[in-house]
Amino acid sequence: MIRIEPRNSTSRAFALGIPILSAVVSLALAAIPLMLAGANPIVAYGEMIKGVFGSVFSISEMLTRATPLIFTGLAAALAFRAKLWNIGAEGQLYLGAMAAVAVGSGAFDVPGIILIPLIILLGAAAGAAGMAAPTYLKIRFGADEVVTTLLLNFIILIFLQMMLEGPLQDPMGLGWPQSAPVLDQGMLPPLVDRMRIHSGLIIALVAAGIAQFMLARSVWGFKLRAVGENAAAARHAGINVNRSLFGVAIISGGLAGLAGASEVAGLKGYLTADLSPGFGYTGIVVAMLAGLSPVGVVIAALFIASVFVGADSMSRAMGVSSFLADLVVSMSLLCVLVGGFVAKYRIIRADTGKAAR
Amino acid sequence: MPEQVLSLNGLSKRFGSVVANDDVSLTLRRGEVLALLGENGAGKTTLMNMLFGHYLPDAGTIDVSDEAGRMRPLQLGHPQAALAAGIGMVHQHFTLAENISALDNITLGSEPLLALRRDRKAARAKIEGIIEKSGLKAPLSIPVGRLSVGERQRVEILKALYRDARVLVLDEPTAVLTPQEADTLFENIKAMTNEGLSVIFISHKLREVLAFSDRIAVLRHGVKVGELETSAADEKAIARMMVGAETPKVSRERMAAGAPVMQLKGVSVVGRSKRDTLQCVDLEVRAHEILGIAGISGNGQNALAQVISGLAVPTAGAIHIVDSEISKPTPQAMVSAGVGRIPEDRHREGIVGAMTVAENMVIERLGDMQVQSRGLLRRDAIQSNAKKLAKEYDVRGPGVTAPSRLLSGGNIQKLILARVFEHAPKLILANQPTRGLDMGAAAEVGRRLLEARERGAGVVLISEDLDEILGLADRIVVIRDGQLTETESHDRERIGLMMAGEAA
Amino acid sequence: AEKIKVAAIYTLPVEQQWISRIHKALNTAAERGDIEYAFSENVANTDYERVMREYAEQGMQLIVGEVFGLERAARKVAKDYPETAFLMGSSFGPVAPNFSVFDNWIHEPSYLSGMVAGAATESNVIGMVGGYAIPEVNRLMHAFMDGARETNPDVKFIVNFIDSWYDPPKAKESAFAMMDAGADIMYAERFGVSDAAVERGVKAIGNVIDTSGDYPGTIMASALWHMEATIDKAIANVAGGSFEAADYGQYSFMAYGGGSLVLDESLVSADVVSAVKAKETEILDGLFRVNVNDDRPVSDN
Amino acid sequence: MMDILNILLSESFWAASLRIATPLIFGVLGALICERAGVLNLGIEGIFVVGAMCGWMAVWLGAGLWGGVLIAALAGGFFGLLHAILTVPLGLSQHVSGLGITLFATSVSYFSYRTALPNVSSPPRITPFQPLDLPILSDLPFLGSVLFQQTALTWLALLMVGVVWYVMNRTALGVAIQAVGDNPDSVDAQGLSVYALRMGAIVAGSALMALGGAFLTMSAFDAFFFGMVNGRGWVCIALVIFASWRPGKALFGALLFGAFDALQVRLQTEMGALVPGQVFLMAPYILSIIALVIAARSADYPRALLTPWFKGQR
Ligand SMILES: Nc1ncnc2c1ncn2[C@@H]1O[C@H](COP(=O)(O)OP(=O)(O)OP(=O)(O)O)[C@@H](O)[C@H]1O
Ligand SMILES: Nc1ncnc2c1ncn2[C@@H]1O[C@H](COP(=O)(O)OP(=O)(O)OP(=O)(O)O)[C@@H](O)[C@H]1O
Ligand SMILES: [Mg+2]
Ligand SMILES: [Mg+2]
Repeated sequence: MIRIEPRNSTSRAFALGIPILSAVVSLALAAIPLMLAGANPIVAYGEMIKGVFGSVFSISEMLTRATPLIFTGLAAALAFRAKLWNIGAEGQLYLGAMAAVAVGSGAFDVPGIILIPLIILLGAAAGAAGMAAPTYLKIRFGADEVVTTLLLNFIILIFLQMMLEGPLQDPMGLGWPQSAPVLDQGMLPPLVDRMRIHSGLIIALVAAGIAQFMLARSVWGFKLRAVGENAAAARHAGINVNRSLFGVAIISGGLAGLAGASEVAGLKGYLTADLSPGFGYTGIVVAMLAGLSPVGVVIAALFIASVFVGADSMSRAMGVSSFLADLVVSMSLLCVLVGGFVAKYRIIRADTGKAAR
Repeated sequence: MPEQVLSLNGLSKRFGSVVANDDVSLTLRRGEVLALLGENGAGKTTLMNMLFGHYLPDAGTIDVSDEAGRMRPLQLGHPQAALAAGIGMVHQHFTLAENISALDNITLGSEPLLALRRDRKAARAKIEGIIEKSGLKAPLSIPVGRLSVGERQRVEILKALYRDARVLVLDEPTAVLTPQEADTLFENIKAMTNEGLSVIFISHKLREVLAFSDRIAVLRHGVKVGELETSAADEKAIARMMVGAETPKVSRERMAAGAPVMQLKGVSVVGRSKRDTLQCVDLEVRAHEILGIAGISGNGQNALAQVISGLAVPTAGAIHIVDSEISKPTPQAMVSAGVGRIPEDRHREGIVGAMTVAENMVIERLGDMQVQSRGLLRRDAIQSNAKKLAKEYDVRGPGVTAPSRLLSGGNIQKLILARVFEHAPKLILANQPTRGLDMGAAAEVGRRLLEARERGAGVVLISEDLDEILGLADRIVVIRDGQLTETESHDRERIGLMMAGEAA
Repeated sequence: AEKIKVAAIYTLPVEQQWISRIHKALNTAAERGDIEYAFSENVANTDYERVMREYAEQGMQLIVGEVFGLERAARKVAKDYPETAFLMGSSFGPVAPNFSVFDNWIHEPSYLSGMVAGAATESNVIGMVGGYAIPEVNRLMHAFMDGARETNPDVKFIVNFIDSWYDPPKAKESAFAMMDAGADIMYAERFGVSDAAVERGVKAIGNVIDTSGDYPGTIMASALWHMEATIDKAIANVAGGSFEAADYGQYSFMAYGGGSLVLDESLVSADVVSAVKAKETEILDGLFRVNVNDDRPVSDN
Repeated sequence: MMDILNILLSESFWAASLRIATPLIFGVLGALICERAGVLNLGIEGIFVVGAMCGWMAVWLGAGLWGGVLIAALAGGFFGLLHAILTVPLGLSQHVSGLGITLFATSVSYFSYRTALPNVSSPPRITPFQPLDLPILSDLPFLGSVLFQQTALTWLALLMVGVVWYVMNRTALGVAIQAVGDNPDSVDAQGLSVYALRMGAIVAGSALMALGGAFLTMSAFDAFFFGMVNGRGWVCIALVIFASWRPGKALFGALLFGAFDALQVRLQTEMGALVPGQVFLMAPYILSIIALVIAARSADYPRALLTPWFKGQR
């Protein structure tokens, strides 16, 4: 008979060792598909590390990929803290991106000092609106937000296609369903010359810092935590639960919108329907890995981005199918998940027969 | 001397650093009713959970008699083994699935899971037989979620009897029952003991312990501190055994009522069920008085409590607190108007378990300058306030920065008392304030309520424990079907009948 | 000669019709021993630029791909690696010194296949199921429609886009709906359409790839794209050190063997075959130019 | 308006609705079983992919159609077991585990497909399930073409609705599954294993989900494509709430969605020139949300959904 008990105390070495052990185990597991595909795992691991940390370029690439994940991770983490299950960050990301190109690609030809804040604000506002609607339906009609936000992802993606073939289409784009580019002065400044890493990362980090601080130290965060942990008690204590939910919905949607705005105005320059390879969904994973802590989101996003970029680059160096990258990411995700469990609980074999006599 | 049916031998169990049971031994005889007493957290439930196989003891063994009366060791840690050995347990908290019928709850686990058909007829016949013998009536076909607490309690017992229990464990079975319901329950159980059923029951109500048990065992801090025949016991002796000291008797002095602090005029609430409905109710509470609301659960107490707490908006009528009308009742508005509220379900509505004791102490007053400035929490002030209150109200536990869910029930209640009484409310709503509390903790609540009354507050005390109302209230109002009837009488029998709707 | 190191970067899996043609041409070259071929498929747009740079850093001599989603960024990468030759599917022009472009310019055979369809329809309704309304698709659809109108001025078209590259069941349902609305010839831009045609016993026209083997008796004609001409030309240029920025689009024209029409003569009447052949000659001789129209096609009402 | 009426009255529209609904029926039933037992299974989208890939691959390798169905179910059950281990005894976040399973199952399928078939330019095809052309029944006026020209897998889906209903409402196992999703303690106190019930339900539910995927490659189409599941799994997660966790309503919800989708293509065909095509593509999702808003009040969640349960802890 197996029983699970919380660990009473965890030593520092143990707490540090577990994540490392999880990473090692996930790498060991990755050897299986590698060998199936006929590659030498040891060489592959070397290539993987080189792919993330081998050069300034690779580090910059990793950070570039982590940037939207920090935003969507925060979006999920904050909403989930209030038990508002926002599965719609993917759609909200696109709403933010649409708003960013709608204002940024020539509608207002103003200096960057005005245009950049405008893009960021409207991007966030559009994302916020995308989460406000399902939250309203939840509060007013009791419509489950998991479903509405999930379905909205599809609706928004189709809507995006419609916009890109209609009002948002670039007249100079030779008919491609893509938006006009964001004006040069509207682009978020790059952080390193000739690299893709851009100041969206700074915004993301600042957002994480603010979220961490507000959650722990502000009345707003207090209410949010109370609503999430026990809405009935929060309501009884005089906290306006609906207002709290609505507030966090706006912020969560806004962060997801920022992810889209930052991808468009920081990286791509214009909008296509394949802007995000599922950043919204990965954000949920990031948030949960982080234990819904904003600072944890940064770490988890860096982790996921490193594994992906590393495995992706390794698949090329080793000449195995590039689907390997997602496979390695998913395996490390599951390993880290189990690792987190091992850190908190221990599994004991309780031999009941012996206890009986 | 009747034969033994059960013996617990040297059972120990620890949870982390908490020693919940330390070398506890206990025997039970055929046809006997054993009362297991102890303060909150003394380890009563833990002991029974080991008996039933929910918990695996760290040390010790259990022997149960088989059909033939021979004692055999029980396989530990397996509810199936306990059930098979004829042990039935009614848990402190209901273990019923609310989305299936009572019949399904009762038969759950007794039928082969992979069978393609169920013999519901036979099951129903067997249950009806048990109902007839035991008098424990409950509707069998509708989902349990729609049953009243009393009915659920009876379904719990039926579950155990259906499995042919020879030893029945009842963990605080009457905590949620009215006196009449409790009496009926015990009479039914008594009748069954005559046919050989043995019973261990846990209760904080000494009245029923003295009236219905044959023998008493007392736990303190996980250790068995005493065992005595009920015939040789009295309240004082038991209390001393449980607490290790005398408990002060709560005494109440006569006092002239003052000006009204709350008036409900023609208040109606339309709810989904009876418990959420009020029909054009008038009620006045004055300073220096405790108003007791007696009634069988589910007769509108919930609606009344919700109105006073600001959680329900009446469909008609007016609410006055002191002199001003509350036009838009919200919890916030009520707190600001000087209403202190002790909710019925302290775990569900009273505290946010994951947040710290200190945070829970300020949760109703997030707007205060002592709590926040410019939207940021003043953490030092919050903490020192909590430390002060914890000391003053004797909130014991792992400290004010620990999550409040780690506190015991009694201490959670003290936390809520501290939060409420600290701000000298003019009106106090106390909804089932001592439910599930041990004598010491319950006495403390009573003392605080009387203190507030003395200070000049008005108190609305909603309780299903008639003894509590009789002990504390200046005036008594009976609630039935969402309507209130005031009574001059302080007579148990008479009020009980009014609650049942059989006398005016 | 030394093998040339070629890498391809695709945004979709290599089974996608369009990409499969490039993949096939590169595989052929690799089998011939001309090149060493590596590829990454299903590369998200966000990652595309990184992959380009990685291959360039690895010392690939020729990088092939499609940059419809990242025209600007791709040109920036090319500028950073002037020693590497880039041959990219693109709607825009080449950039000196090393960024060349191509596209699937098979509007000519599409026109011819349209002639077959126009002549074959009895209900005068032709159904067209597309993935996304992008210029590459629209262009071929318009050429097809022009061809059909030439042989049958009364023909009407119904057009649906399913907004997905890969959902054959959905494409199939779309095709069924069109047949319910009277279409008796299907233009099979997506997988799934021909399957619907087979089930209902109507005829279909193929596009880009030749699927007549999979649907015998159903595919009347297909407009095929052959990337070999383009790829081989680029490889030769790289090998000869003469690769420069150019528009390789013309190598998809019929004149270069980049596009062709296949007919199932058992399904097409002889006079139609000869009309098509005549038109084909006209095109090859430069006497007839198929119109290019990149707008989203819409149903006739 | 006439057009819509004509469409609604046509046999082929209803046949299409049922066809489109079939994978959803499997998926919703699978999700229903998992959630009835108290566990959300967001692995559904990936399990669809696995079912589609394995079923097809098995047939391609010569297993026979029903062999393929069995293998798809086993593969789905395997990933279900993984989810079950992570979420039941280990009690890990059902959201993350589910999304992790989706990512894992999808990438395993894609990676192994590509590793097995490195050099295909056109995906290999199998001979899929054919419509059950039953002699007399198929010639019945309306029902004939709607019902009796479907493939065996559609029939299996309809049969499963009945089976799941029967098991849930008429057997001890079903009652226990409902109970464990409402209050695990109720099951534990009666001597049943919460772990076994929940894990069993997840494995069985996942096996059903995989059949939804298998339908795509073995009946709706005859080859496997990357990305062909295209969000169908997620739609099931939505539909199960719409269905209030009841098999009958699940069938209704899936059919409703299928009908919206079938109507959508037809309307796009008829009126595509007037409105952007995307308006129609959006319709099924928008109508689902509207339906949900209307049905929301009556939805009663399995109370223990998302809450892990540990033996011997409170
Ligand atoms: N599963 C558990 N995990 C951790 N601590 C536990 C657990 N169960 C009980 N305890 C602790 O063991 C001690 C004894 O608890 P127990 O529930 O047995 O008390 P009790 O006598 O039944 O109290 P009450 O009268 O309040 O029901 C308490 O300190 C309690 O907090
Ligand atoms: N195994 C059985 N044998 C005989 N009668 C049964 C059995 N199971 C249920 N019944 C009876 O059938 C009727 C309907 O059953 P049940 O309540 O399970 O379904 P329902 O709630 O009406 O359906 P659903 O849950 O699908 O909405 C009830 O009267 C119930 O007592
Ligand atoms: Mg207890
Ligand atoms: Mg039912």
